[in-house]
Amino acid sequence: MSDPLLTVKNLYKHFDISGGFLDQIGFSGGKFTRTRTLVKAVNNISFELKAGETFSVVGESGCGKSTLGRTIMGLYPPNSGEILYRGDRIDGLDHQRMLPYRKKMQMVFQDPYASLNPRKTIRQALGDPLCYHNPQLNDGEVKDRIDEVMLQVGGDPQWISRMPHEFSGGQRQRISIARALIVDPEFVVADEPISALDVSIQAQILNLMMDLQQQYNLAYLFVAHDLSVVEHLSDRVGVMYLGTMCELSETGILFERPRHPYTQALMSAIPKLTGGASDHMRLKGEVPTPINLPSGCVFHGRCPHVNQRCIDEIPQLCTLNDGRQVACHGVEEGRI
Amino acid sequence: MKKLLEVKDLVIKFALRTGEVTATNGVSFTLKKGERLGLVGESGAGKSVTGFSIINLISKPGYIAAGKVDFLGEDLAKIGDEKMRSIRGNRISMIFQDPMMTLNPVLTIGTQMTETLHQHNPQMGKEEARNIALDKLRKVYIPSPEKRLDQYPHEFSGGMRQRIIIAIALLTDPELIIADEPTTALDVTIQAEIMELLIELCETEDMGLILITHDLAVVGQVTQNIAVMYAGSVVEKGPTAQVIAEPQHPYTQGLIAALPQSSRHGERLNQIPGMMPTLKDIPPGCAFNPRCNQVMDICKTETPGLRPGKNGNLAACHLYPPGQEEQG
Amino acid sequence: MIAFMIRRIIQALIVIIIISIIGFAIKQSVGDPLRELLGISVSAEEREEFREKLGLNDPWYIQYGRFLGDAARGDLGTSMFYKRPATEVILEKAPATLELVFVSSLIIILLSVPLGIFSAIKPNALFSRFLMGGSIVGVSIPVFLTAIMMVYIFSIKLGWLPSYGRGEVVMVGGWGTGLLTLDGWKHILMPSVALSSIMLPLFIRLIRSEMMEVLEAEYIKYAWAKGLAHKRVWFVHAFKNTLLPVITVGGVQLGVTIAFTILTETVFQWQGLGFMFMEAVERSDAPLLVAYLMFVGIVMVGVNTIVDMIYGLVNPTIRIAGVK
Amino acid sequence: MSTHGKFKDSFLWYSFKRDKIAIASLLVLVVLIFISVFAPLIAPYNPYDPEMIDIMNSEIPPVWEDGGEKAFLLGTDSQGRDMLSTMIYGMRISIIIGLGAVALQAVLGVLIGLFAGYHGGRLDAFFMRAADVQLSFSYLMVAIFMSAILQAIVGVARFGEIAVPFLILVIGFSQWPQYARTVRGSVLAERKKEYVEAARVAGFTSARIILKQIFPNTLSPILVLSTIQVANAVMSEAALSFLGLGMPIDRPSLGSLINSGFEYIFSGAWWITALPGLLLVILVLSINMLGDFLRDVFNPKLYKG
Repeated sequence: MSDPLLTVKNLYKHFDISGGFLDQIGFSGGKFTRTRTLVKAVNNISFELKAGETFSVVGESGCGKSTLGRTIMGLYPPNSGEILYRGDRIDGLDHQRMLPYRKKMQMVFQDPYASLNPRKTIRQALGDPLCYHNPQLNDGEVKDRIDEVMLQVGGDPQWISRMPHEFSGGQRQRISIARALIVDPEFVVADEPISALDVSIQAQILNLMMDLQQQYNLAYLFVAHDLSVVEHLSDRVGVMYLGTMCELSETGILFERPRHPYTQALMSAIPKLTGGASDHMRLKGEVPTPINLPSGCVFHGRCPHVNQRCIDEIPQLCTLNDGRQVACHGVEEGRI
Repeated sequence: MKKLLEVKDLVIKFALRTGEVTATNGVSFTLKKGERLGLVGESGAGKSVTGFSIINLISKPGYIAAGKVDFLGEDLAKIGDEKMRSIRGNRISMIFQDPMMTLNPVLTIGTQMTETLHQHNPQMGKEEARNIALDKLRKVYIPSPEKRLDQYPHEFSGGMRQRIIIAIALLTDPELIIADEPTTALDVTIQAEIMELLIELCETEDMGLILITHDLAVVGQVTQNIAVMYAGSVVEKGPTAQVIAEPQHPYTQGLIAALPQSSRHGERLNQIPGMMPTLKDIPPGCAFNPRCNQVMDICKTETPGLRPGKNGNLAACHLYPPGQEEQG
Repeated sequence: MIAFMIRRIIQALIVIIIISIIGFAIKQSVGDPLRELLGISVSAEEREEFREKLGLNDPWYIQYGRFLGDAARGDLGTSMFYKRPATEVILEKAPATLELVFVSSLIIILLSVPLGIFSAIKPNALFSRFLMGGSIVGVSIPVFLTAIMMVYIFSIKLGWLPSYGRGEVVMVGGWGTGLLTLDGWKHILMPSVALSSIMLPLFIRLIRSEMMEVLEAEYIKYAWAKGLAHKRVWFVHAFKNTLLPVITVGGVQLGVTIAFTILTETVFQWQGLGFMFMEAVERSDAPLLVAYLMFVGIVMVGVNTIVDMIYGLVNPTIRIAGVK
Repeated sequence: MSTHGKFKDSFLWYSFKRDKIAIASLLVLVVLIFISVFAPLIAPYNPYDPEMIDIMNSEIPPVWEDGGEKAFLLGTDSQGRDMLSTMIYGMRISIIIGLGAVALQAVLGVLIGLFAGYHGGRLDAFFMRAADVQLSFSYLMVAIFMSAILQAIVGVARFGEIAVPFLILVIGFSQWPQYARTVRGSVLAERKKEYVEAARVAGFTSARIILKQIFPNTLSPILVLSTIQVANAVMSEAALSFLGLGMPIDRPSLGSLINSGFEYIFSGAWWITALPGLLLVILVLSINMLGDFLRDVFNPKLYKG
């Protein structure tokens, strides 16, 4: 096996939302208390990603999948853990030392209406990052590169003098992809890149992403909630629940027979085109907030197979015979 | 079965500053008592505005320019404001898309439930209204409803709020529920629960349901019949299973083929080229003709009416012989 | 909710301390207390002796501590002009100003709410258009000009209303009120109308724009879809949500209104705090200036804190979760 | 494509062409500003020149009233100065102070709003608390206090000499919170948008992101607020001058003219107060109407209060 492109080790990201000192003061039982409110968005996540591979992170809203992608991109500093790119630590680098990695790692965003600056022409949106990283380029070279990328994403070089509001959602998403590609990255975090698009446009963008991956041997970290899309294009999938990874496996193995009870519930909930009434597995209760994480296994409150150990002890990912990793005491013990 | 609702040749226009725009162009469908119908299409196809036109609540500057909405013999498009109000929320209830935005943040759930009852039954006592509200909350599986009744919307999660909205819809035992993308803002596991709940309630209460959504798979689970909309017109109608298994209109075919489920893992998807035209520049002839892979000369000049396709589903497409166009 | 209230009160205290620092700074930089006490015919040595005695040579923080301690006991120094404790002067003048603010707030609230709601729910009605046109003219006329025009028309030309003073004042407890006599009402009419002349159109516009925004909200559309009557949707669903931003702005604008009392009282020679303040400025009466600053500061902070709490009571998100 | 062509296609121009009130307001404003800029050429007299003032000419009514004189179209004030000229010069001062104060508060408020809003944290908390304190006192009160204290410190005579820069400072400083709050509000809204994250992913420095990516998107609220604030600043200056805390009577602004005329209305010389008052209202009203038009077009989120 080749060396991983990206390695994430025991990554934690908590957000302090307690506000100023005054907002932290609480009053309970006749006493003043100072409480900090932490959103524990990402907890102890580890995985590796190989060059040219698509690794998908799925989960429901609030499970921390987007935070994970953004922390890897350096948009949020992690609280602890390591992020390695081709073996080099990239977490906690200052602006200057991070710059070379910015060319290698790019990102495509969810909302095509917010991800392009409304006051910048397409030429500026694409040209600014290119010139920033390649100050030696002259105007002609910049223009050639922009035209080239525009054609690659199925756009039209004529577009570049226009403003974002003149384009449809699908076209904007193509432009966003072009912006990511223009600095020649090896690795792209795609944060729900198609969920804001209509069905017939989704297929176009997915095809484009798959084409580009083949052409440039791109590695994708694909963050999504749509399981059928994930099943279609990923090599490996990680399922997240409340900030933790419950199951991580090759796509085929996972979708054929999910092992973690949460993965099972999630998959049974996908509406299938053919097949009428669903056989969906109903979960009790609701997703707890990431502010007060449950003890032990974060899923224990809703799990049909819960026992005392699940309440007390946090399960670690362990590798099964088929190569998948599952964080579940029940699976480990052979109960499930 | 008795006919509950008949929408006929509905034309909805928007009077914009820059001129009039047609949002739906002659939409027709019928719904029997207790029937569940899916209204499917991409954003801008006119499905939501059609749903709102049934209760005559299109946002300004939209208005019903032509056609009728026959609800148990009354034309809702022409009925007066006062009479319409006695039907809205009473005999026809609506479920909105985003449960986080739908409930009034400063009123308790109880107030928002009982006010509907009092509005439609002015003589009803407070105690009775409260009991009905509790009963409906139990029907949608809200735990400890007595406590919940006095709480405010922000104390509920999205999935719970959508249940409450369904409970509000049930309050007056309506004959028809119109659900506009009721699960788009929710997670899959919750979506599945809400959809199951809707099916269950429609069956036990014998209510009609119009489910407006972009998600073919959801429609496939919930409804018996389906109407596919494209650029302001219904392009295909028929029993849900049949439409999904053997779509007749090239747009429906393309839409289903484009889903990842329809292709093998890792393969390119069968995309439909181009995008849906905006309301301002709908092409002449069949609105789908620039994107259609089976386009003919006639498609560019003549707008096809609905006609039976190979399996009997109605499709608005020149591929099938005209002459037996559905009247109404 | 309790936590929320405590936070607000602590914030208010911090603001009052900041104001007191400003007041202290003013006291230090304006006027020389020795000259007031001793006159100018005192030798430099005696002067120095007095400085030491009065603690004027102490480090500033000790002096500030003393200032704060005195202030907490209600002692804000002695007015140079009145030769009386400044607090006493302030308390004597305060009722006039507070009554003026009260009557004009009444005018603003009683008129802006119905007019604002009307122009929001019937934006195309002739009367709404007239209101909008009139209100923009209203906010463009300075308060003192309105006051002068009123004096010219109603006092000088028509002779209907008195142009200055409070008229007959009745003492109720320690509070001299003009609101119990017809003469008092005649006198307060013009000043209070003038005082509300900018705030009223401002509030009509504010209520209108907030309400129109609320009327666009999804939950209002849903209320219509439930078949609710117009009255219920407008006055219960929409108005309650309109109230929240209006309350916040109302607190801030009350501060502006108090600033405007200085202008109004100057025109009408209304014997209140604003008039007293301008006199104190002319006479460089530093203790009185500082006392006024402290008094107004405490009133405004108090009002803002109360407004915040009312906001918290109306808004269930704060009342229940205690967060903001 | 030229910027000119873009503007002609824009929604702003489209709406402006259809709004008669906006067109009229802009026209009035342009005329008033033109008169102010060229005051020395347009005004019939120089009100600052003692040689041109004759106390014998005091309180002459406007030409259409009994006793009016052709030499003084709008009459004279209590010192015998030509009303028309004094008003033109007064308006000039009001506009200079208004624009100057807004320029100052805009620079202060926009910088604080941009950087505090983007970075958040203690800096942000400090400035926003300061803004809170100031706002709870109201901008006018702060301005009145600052003027009163400074006048007490430097004395009335010296105060007259530095009145213009001082008023710019006082009004500018008293109103920065409005800008800071508004800009901060839009920065917070913009900061959440993904194009900012895209710029960070591109590796841009935060100063570059703030100034080149976010700032252009806060321009429309700034523009709308600026028009409102010019009107506010002109009104504040008038209020201060009316209280005798602003421009001295030998270099009057519209506010001090109204003040000086006030005592004469009881003797029937209404024009000394009313005419500058009318001019002030026309000036403020045209700015406000224009601001209203811009607000309708851009519909920005402004800080209320």
